[in-house]
Amino acid sequence: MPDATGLELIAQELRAAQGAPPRTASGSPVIETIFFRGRGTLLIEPAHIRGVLAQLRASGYGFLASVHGVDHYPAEPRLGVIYELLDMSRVDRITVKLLLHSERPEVDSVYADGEDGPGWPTANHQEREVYDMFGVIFRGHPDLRRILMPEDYEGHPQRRDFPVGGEPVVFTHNERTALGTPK
Amino acid sequence: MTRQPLSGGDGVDPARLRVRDLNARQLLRGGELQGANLPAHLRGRELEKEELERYVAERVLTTSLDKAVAWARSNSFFPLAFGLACCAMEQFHAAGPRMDIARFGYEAFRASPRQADLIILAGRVSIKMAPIIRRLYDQMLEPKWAISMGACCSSMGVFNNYALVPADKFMPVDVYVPGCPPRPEALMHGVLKLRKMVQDDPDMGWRDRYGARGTEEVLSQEPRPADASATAARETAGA
Amino acid sequence: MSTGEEGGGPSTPTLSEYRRREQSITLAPLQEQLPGAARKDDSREELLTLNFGPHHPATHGVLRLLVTLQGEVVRDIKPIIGYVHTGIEKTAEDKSYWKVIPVIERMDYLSYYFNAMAFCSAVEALTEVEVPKRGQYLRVIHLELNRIASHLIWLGTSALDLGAVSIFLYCLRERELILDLFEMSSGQRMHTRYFQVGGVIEDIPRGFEARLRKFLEVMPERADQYGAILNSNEIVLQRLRGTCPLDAETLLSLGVSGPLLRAAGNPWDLRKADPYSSYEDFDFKIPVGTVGDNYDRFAVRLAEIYESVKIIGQALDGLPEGPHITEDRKFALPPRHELATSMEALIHHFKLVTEGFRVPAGEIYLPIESPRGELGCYVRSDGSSKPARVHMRDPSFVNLQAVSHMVKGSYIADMIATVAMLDPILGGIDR
Amino acid sequence: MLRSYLPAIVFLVLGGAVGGAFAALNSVIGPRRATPHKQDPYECGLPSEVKHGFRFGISFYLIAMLFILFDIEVVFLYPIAIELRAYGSFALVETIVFIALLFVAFVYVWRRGALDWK
Repeated sequence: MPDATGLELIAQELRAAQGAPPRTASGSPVIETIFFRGRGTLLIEPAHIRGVLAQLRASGYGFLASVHGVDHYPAEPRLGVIYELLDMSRVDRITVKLLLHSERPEVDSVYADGEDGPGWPTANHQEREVYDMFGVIFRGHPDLRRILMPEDYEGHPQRRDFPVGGEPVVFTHNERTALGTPK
Repeated sequence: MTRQPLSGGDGVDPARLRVRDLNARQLLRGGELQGANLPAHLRGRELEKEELERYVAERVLTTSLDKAVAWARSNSFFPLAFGLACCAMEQFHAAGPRMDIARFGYEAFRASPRQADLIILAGRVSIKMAPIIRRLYDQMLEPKWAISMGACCSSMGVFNNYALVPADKFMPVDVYVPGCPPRPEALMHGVLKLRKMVQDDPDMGWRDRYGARGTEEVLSQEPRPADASATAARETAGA
Repeated sequence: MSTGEEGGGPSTPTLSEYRRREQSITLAPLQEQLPGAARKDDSREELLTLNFGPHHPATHGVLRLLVTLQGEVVRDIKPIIGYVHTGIEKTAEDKSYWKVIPVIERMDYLSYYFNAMAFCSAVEALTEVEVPKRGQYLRVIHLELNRIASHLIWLGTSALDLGAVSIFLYCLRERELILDLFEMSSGQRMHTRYFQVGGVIEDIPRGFEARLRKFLEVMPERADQYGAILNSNEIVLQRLRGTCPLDAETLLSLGVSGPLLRAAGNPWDLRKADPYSSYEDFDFKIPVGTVGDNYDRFAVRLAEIYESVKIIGQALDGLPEGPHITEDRKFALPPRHELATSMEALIHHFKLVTEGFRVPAGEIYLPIESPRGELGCYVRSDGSSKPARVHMRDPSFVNLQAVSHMVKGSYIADMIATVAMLDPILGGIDR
Repeated sequence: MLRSYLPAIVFLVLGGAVGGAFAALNSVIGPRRATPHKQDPYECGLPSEVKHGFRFGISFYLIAMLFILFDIEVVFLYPIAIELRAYGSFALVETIVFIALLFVAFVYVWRRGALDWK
C-alpha cells in the first residue's frame, strides 16, 4: 500500500499531468486524497476518469480488480463509482473514487478502447452491474443494459432509497392479516 | 397480495381446486366431516348406512387399480436435475454415496422435463427465474409433483427482499422441506413424505386445519401463461 | 422445408414474447463476419442461435449462454446472468454487522467460509480489531478445508460433464468427511457462521483434531486416485488437452484471477503475495500451469488440494494456545460463565445482541484468495451498527467474462469442458 | 428348419407383448392434458427461437454418412465371426480383403479431411 505521503505524490503527479487539457473542465483532476486504515483513495473529478486510470496504469497499476458502485444518500452528489487498482509487481493497491450527482449520473466508460488509450475489458460486466444497481450511465459502453435484474425491471435496487421489498411470511398467527382474508 | 386463499375462499369454485377429494379418507374412516371445500349439506355430519355403502362401493372398484398405479408411481420418481443455489449441493449429497437416494429408487435425475415427474426446487427463485421454472413445470408431463427445498423458495427465508419470489406464488408445491439448506436427510424425508402422499395416505399434520396438502392451484380452462403469472409475482415482490 | 430463395442471409426470426423483451441482446450481423462467408457453398449454412441454459445440467447452475453456432463451431457466445440474483447486498444493508455474516455466506455457496472471511476481515480492518493467533490458525484450517470441499465439487461436476461419472461419487464421499468436520466445529454442514468479527465463534471441540488428522491422511491418497482415474481416461484428456487456451496477458486484462490465471503461468496468489490471517507462517507451494489450456486448469486445481492439505497439517501442528476470539467485549460475545457473575458482561451481551456493535465511518476494500480467485469485500460504514454498503467482488462474476474469449471458434464440446474448468458458481455471480 | 426360428419368434412375440402392454397401460392410465407450453419444444426452459425450416449444415450429414459407412463394417463381421469354422479360410481371406478395402477408404477420407469439421 502507498503510505500517506506516497498517495500525495501520486496525486501531485496526476494533477501535473491531467490538469492541463484535453479535459480541463474544472482544473485539478484530484479533488481529495483520503488515507484511511492504511489504504489510499483518490477522489477525482468524474470527467478525468479515463485519463487518471490510464496514468495509473502507466505507473504500474495494471490490474483493475473491481468496479463497484456506492450510494451516499441523502448527501449530494450521492452516487459513487469506485475503481480498485492493483499493482501486481509491487503488491500495491489504490482506490479511485468519483462521485456523481443523481440528476445526471453519467461518466465515461472505461471498458472500450478510446483515442486516449486502451480500455479495461474487465469493466464490461462490472459497469453493467453498477448501471443495473445504481443507474449510473457509462458513456461509450457498447452494451449497457441490465445484467442481474430482468430487462423490463424498473428502478435501481441498490440505491438506498429503493425499498428492500419482500412480503410478510404467513404463519398461523398472522394468516388472516397476511393473506388479506378478514373473517 | 394476489395469493389464493389456502382453503377455497370466496369466488373460487372448490371443484376446480387441485386437491378436492381430501375428505375421502375421512369419509371412509367414518370420521366427522370437516373442511371448507365440502358441500353445505355434508358439513359437520357423518356418513351412515346406505350413504356410506354407496360411497364405499363407488370408491372400492377403482381403488385397487389406483393403488397399484400409485404404488408404481410413488416408488420411482424421476426428479428433474435442477439446482438453483446452495440447496443443490445438499441435493447432490442426497444422491451421493452416503445418503444414496437410490435406496428408494429416486436416483434417476433427468435433464429434460419431458422425462421427469418431480421437480425439486433447490434454492432461491429470483423474479428472473420464476417464469422459466413455471415453464419447466408446465412442460413436465402429468402426473407431476413439486418439492420446495429450503427456506428461500418456500418463504424467501433470510432474504425477504425485492429480488425473490416464493415458489408457491407461481406454481403448486406439494411438499416443503425446511432448512437453510436442509440436510440431505431432510430432503429424503421430504421425498418419502411425498411418496406417502402419492400413495394417498398423506401425513396431514397441521394441514388438517386447512384441508389442504400443499399449495393449491386453481386449474382454469386455459392455463395461465407463465409470463403473466411471473409478472404478477414480480409486482407484489417489488412493491 | 426451407424457405429457400434468400440464399441464407440471416432472415429476421419471429421472436417469442420472452426474447422480444430482451431484444437489446444484439445478435449482430454475424453472418457477414464469418470466415469464408464469401464462399458460395458456405453461404447456404445458417447460423443457429441456441439457449444453453438456464436449465442445463452442464452449466453448473442457472447460467445461460446464448450460443451462436455454425454447425459444430461456436461463433459467438453471450453469457446472460442474473437468474439467481438474490439481492444479498441489499439485504446486508438492512442488518447489523454480525447478522450480515450468515447472509453473506450464502453468496458463493461453495466457499462460504471465504465469504465470511472477506467480510469479517473488512470489518476487522474498519474497527481495527485484532484477531488472536489461535483464531487466525483456526480460520486457516477451515478456509483450506473449504477450499478442498469446493474443489471436490468442481472436480466431481466437471468430470460428470466430461463423461467420467464415477468421480462425482468419489468426490462426494470425501466432501462428506469435510462437512462432518464443519458440523463438528460449528453444528452446520453448510453456511456455518463460524467466523465472527474478531475470530471464530467457538473453539474446536475435543476429537476434532484426531478426526482432522485422519482426514489429512486419507485425502492425498484419494486425490491420487482421482488423478489416476482421470489422467488415464483418454476421452477426458482429449477434451482437456490443448482446448481453449488463453494467455496470461489477456486474462489479466479481463481481471481474471485465481486458478485460471495460475494455469496460464502467472503465480499470483494473495496467500503468498499479500498474506493475511497468518498465511506467512506456512510453507506451501503455488501450482502453476504452462499453456493455460483446460488441462492446466484441471491440473492446477487438483494440485491445490495437496497444498491445502499441507497447510492444514502445519496449522494443526502449530496451533497456538490462547483465546479463539478477541477479548474485546465490544465486538465479541462474552463467554457463558461470565454472564452469571459479571454485570458488565451482561450489559455487553445485551448491547451486542440487540443493537450490534458500531463501526467507525469509512470505507474499505479487502481482498482474499478464494478457490476461484480474488474475493474482495467492500464495506462502507456510516458510523451506525448497520453497513451502508456491502459489495462482494466475486471472482466467478469477473472470470465469466473470459468465457467468450476462450470459447469463440472452438467446438461446442470444448465449450462444455471450458465452462466446467472455469468453475463458475452462480450464487457468487448473481449474488 | 422352422423349429430353429422358434426362439426368435418367441422373443419377438414376448418383446412385442411387453412393449404393447406398457404402451396400452400408459394410454389407459396416464393422464393427459395438452397445454400450449407442453407442446413447445424444450430449450433449457426458454422459448425456442429455432425456426421451423432451419437448414442444418451439410457437414452433419457427411459425418453421419461416414459413421454409418464404417460402422456397418462391424455388423458384417459378427456372423462371419460366429460361423468362421464352417466356411473356413475362404471367409477369413474375404473378410480381410473387405476390411483392407474399407481401410483404404478410411485413410482416403481421413487424408481428404472429411473427418475434420469445416
